[in-house]
Amino acid sequence: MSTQDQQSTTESLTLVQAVCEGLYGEMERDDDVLVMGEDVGKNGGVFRATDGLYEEFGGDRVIDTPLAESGIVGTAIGMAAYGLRPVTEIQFMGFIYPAFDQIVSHAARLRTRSRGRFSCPMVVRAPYGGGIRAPEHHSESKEAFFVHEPGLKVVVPSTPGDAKGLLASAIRDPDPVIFLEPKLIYRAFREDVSEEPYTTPLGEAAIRREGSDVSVFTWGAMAYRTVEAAEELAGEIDVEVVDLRTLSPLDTDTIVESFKKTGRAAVVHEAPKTGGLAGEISATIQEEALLYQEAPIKRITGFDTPFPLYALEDYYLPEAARIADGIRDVVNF
Amino acid sequence: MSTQDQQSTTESLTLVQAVCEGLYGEMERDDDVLVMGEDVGKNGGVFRATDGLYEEFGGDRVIDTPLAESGIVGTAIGMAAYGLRPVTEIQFMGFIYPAFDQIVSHAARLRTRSRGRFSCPMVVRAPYGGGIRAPEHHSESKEAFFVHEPGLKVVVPSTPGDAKGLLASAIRDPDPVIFLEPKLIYRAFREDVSEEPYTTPLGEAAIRREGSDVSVFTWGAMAYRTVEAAEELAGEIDVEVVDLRTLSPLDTDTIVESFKKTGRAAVVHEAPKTGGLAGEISATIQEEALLYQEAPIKRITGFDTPFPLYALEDYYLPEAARIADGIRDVVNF
Amino acid sequence: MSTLQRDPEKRVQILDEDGRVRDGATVPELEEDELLEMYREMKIGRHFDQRAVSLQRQGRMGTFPPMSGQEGAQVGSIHAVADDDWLIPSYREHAAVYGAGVDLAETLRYWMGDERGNQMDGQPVLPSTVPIATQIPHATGMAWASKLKGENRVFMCYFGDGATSEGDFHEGLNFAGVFDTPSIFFCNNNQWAISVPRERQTASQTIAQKATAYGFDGVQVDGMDPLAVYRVTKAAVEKARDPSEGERRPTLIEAVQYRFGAHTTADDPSVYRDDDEVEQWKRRDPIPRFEEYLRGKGILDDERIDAITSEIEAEVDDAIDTAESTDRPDPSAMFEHVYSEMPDRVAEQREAFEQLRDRHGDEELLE
Amino acid sequence: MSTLQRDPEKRVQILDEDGRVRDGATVPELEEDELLEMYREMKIGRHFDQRAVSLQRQGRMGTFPPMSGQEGAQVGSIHAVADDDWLIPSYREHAAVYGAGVDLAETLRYWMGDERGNQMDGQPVLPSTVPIATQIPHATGMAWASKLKGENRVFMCYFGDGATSEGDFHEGLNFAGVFDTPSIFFCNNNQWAISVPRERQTASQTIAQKATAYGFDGVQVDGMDPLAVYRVTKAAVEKARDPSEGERRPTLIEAVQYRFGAHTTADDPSVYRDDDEVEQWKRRDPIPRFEEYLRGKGILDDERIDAITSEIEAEVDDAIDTAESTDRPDPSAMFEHVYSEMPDRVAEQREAFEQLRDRHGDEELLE
Ligand SMILES: Cc1ncc(C[n+]2csc(CCOP(=O)(O)OP(=O)(O)O)c2C)c(N)n1
Ligand SMILES: Cc1ncc(C[n+]2csc(CCOP(=O)(O)OP(=O)(O)O)c2C)c(N)n1
Ligand SMILES: [Mg+2]
Ligand SMILES: [Mg+2]
Repeated sequence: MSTQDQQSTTESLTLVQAVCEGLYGEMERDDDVLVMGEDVGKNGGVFRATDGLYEEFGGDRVIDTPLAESGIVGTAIGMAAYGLRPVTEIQFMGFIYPAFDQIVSHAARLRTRSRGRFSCPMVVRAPYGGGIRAPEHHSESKEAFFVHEPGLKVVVPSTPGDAKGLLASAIRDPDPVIFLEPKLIYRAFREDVSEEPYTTPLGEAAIRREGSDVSVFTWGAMAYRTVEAAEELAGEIDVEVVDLRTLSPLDTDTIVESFKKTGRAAVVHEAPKTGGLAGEISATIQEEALLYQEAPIKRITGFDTPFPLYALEDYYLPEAARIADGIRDVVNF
Repeated sequence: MSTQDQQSTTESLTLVQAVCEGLYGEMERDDDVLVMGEDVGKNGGVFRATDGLYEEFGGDRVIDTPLAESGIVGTAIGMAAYGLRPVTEIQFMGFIYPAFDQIVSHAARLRTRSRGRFSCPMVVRAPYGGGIRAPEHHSESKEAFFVHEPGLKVVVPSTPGDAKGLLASAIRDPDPVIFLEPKLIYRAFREDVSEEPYTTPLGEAAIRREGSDVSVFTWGAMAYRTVEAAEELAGEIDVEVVDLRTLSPLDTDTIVESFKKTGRAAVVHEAPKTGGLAGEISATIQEEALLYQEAPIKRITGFDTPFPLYALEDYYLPEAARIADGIRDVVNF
Repeated sequence: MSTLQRDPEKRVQILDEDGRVRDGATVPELEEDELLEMYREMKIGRHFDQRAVSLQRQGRMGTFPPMSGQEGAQVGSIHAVADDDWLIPSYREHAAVYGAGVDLAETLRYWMGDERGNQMDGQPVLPSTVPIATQIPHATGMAWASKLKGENRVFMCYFGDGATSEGDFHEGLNFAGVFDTPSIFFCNNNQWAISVPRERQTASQTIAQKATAYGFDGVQVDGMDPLAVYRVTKAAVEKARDPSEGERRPTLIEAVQYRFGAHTTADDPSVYRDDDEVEQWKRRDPIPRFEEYLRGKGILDDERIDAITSEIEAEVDDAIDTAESTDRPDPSAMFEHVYSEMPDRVAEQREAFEQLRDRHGDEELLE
Repeated sequence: MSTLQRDPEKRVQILDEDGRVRDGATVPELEEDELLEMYREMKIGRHFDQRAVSLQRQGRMGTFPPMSGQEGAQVGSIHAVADDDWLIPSYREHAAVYGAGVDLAETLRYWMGDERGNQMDGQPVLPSTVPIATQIPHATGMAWASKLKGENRVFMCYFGDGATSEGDFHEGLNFAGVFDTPSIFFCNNNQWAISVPRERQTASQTIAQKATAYGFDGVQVDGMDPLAVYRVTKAAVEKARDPSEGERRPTLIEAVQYRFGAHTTADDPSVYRDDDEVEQWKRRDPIPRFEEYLRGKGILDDERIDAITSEIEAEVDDAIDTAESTDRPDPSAMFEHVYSEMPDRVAEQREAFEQLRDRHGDEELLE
């Protein structure tokens, strides 16, 4: 599942702690890595994802910036072009839009524009997704925006071990990576994680549960829920759960292989259905494996409405019951 | 195809002239309509889409703004909330990103957020798509970004008659509309257009060519190319060409009905394949009509690369040959 | 208009830390009733704040941004505008929004996660804006629209010190300068943007001086002195309504103040700032200062204070009861108000959602 | 550092309209060779511009943004920086980029639609940026990175008057102020942003005064006087490298100038501005002014001018030949440099594209 060394000592970490450990490890390894964003320094991040880094590496490498997302990403692009490896934090994914222009018009294109002379080895980290009773704009999951922009990579970890390993890969990657952290499961569970730095390769999905009746493709907090739903269905339906982990580039091979085995599929994500990645995955499957297809591919997603204030958010997010019913629909087609 | 009155006098207009006529008609009809953006006033727009409006309606209703897209859209949102009907122009779609936050975080959500008390009857017009030998960032077609945001409508006309009628509908619509104008065909041909104001309803696709072998869904400049390809294939393959015109909300009924008739489909768009709307349409079709499906739905699209500088742009855009070959693939599957 | 044309670096102050009028200060003329109402609103702001924080602690409300310490700026400014002038708040102006006529129960409902609390029907108040600084262009656009309609209203936009770093601050104020809109840009400089202190937000000495970039006046005022805030805002309001020759309508006001509490209930300020600093600013607490001033004027005494205290406690109690006894929003409300008319796909999703709820019941569904 | 600390509203000028040194002006000390090189670069800039416009007219090049009238600002400023200082241009700084060492043939290739012209390998120049003002934060970030690396380089960022309205201008300059980066923000105020005149871009009296908002110096200079530009830029460079106590590294320079021609070859300025205005500004044409100055100093005469003229004409001819004789980019180059390694899906698309070309041949394909 990840390349962490099974021999080395481990510690039991939550996902957000693993992010912090990942940052720590990479900053120790490489002096060019620095962390910047709103409240990442003295405060250690509003989710404590950068806790202790300021004390360890000082204000030149753990930088509290002014409140300006385009400024954060735009200056980080300049730093990356000049040879540093900035890891920017956008405090919530809903606040990434002021930086959208810098991300799609520059980070994604600097390499192409300069025919490879300049690159943009930058990571944009953002807590993402709903479920924590936060105010408006604090619960978005619009990964599809970034997947549609060539030149970007998009990563969503769903376990502490992956969070650390994928983040290390993202930081070492020569290209810009949008790294979305499902905050609903920031502290939902712990996992033993190697203390040493290690990388988990980008672009490879992980099969979280093998199954033969239906393939469910998902990522982030929904991976966790989907496994729950699959366990509940066990006995009735044998569900394969594939956690995509990297959304751009997609691991089409694993998706298609799993689908060829089961002939049925669902995709689970929090984002609105229309224009969401479930469409992309569904389209890819029917392109590559139509002859294996035994039922429509079900999109089990957030609704085509703005994410509601928190009184209703639990209804917005795909619940275990909605996921299970959706899987049943696919199998009973 | 459109609700323009066949009795009234017509004039022969290009698409960009029809846009201008549409603006003129709506401004005459309704004093609350105003036009704002960079160079829309005295200069009449860099494509002359607002030609003559400044002279006719004056500087209070045809407003040259400072160079600031977030400012343009953000102030227009305030105006719309206060009862006006601003039509903003973003000079090229590649420059819409500084306004992305205002569009997705506010225009799209003002109604929801205020439980219907406020609305945002605003249009954001932008010339869009490639093919005119323009510099970097002048050729984007990222309609998918806006389709994925609930609360927005997205419209792309492909004929002069539609341009005028759809724009009138967009302006009269109580919700924010992203109105993307395919600049490759701004002046490619003329059509007789009613001189009187009229509306062409949003949300309804137009069948540009009936056919029985395969349905091709497309919009904008590609609608034109697809009809060309279809004509070339006539005799060999009987192609139905459906111009979606409104991309959000999608006219799923027409899409599915056409598909049920032909059992085969392709989608043609300029935007990169991954995360583009072809995926959404393909996924929708297999959800609604899998049992009719006889071949994989082909996505004939731009590549998953940044739009190249103009020396290569003609290779980037789906050519008639690429479209025809793609259609053949679907039929010969 | 001397209040506004003074050097932006010279802070306007009227009351000293003990509530005494400073030498040479011009006290605005305000009726007793209005002074008492201002006092009452500041008190209710403070009390509401404390109750709201404890509701959050008890799990009866989500994240909440308290505003203790900032009552003087909010109440002083809102009293300077007319009833039909507009307010474009951020998310921390509970007292100003209350002053504009919005029920506390509405504010509570909003922070309890119910959009209906954000509607404020009939009040000249735009819903709270969470993405920092993004309401500033809206405020400019509304003011501009009003001017185009030939009205004579003023549009007051609130935001924090951190907000001044965002591009939307720049674009919103620049448009206001160019189109000369009846705007007041009221910066609640509470010294902190979460953990980032004012000095790290910008190298500019004051926020007021940023107005220089937009060709209109900027003024710095003691934001913990409601009289000074009132005077400065009043001057800005008058100018917005009716500028004299060569003068520009918009004004940037920097109200220097302090947030006594946490950024929100999710924040622990002890990580990034010293108690000492907090204590120093507490000496300028607007409430006791204003109280002393009113006592000195003989329009407030212990008895009156007690009466006001009981009155506001009852009012806040009521608001909490009202908010908590309102039905939770209907889950299907999610699907409404996305568009003026519900598109087919949204209607289908609502339908499927209703079936899901029927099938499982809400309890099982959300377990 | 008096050059920079002067009132931003007082424009720095050295030469008058006839190329004579103004009373009391301090002329920067420059070697004869450097003065002549500056002259040559201004001349080549003007000539290149004219040739490029006619290439476009002849269909040999796409849209092109000419810069006639702006040579003084570009050449004066680029001479004030060291060879390893960096340039972060917009899209109109052909002369400055040339001055930094980039071949004119590269600039032509870029405007002929070939990304390779944008690479400028080995030169301390970032590729041109088309989205207005977006290069400003990059410039701040590069300067900041350089400072963090302990270097002592200066980063010169060019942009227009229109660019100052964008949020990225604000954020980029604000970061520079806070992190005190070795930055020069050089505004080529050519009076127009396409059809929008400077007065409608902002209500601020000068662009230089916008520096007030960021806590560092702003200065206005006659941008059609290469000596004045040189002097002001040199002072800014020295300060960026080594500020004195309490002084800040970044500077905003507003170089007041005029674009004689169209915004781009796609633009018709007669729609929005009067010939009169153009004629008035042409009296300040930097080239004859500088020429007169050099003649007056005795380092330029007709003979020398003729020699320079033939030399630059030949150089531009050569550049055009080189650009036009370079192979057009390989169509498959589109798929390269999207990522450091080509993802499978992109490789598949390239493969399918190659097959399509094989099947149809390029001519049929593009017909
Ligand atoms: C665009 C955006 N970025 C980040 C945030 C997260 N955030 C919420 S409040 C805040 C600090 C705001 O500081 P300031 O403007 O001074 O207002 P204050 O909260 O102090 O009243 C931040 C960073 C946000 N809401 N919006
Ligand atoms: C973000 C963005 N918006 C709009 C444009 C279209 N555009 C190109 S140049 C220009 C005017 C720029 O004016 P200014 O900054 O003064 O520079 P100048 O062209 O005069 O050198 C505009 C609006 C753009 N390139 N980028
Ligand atoms: Mg603050
Ligand atoms: Mg200009």
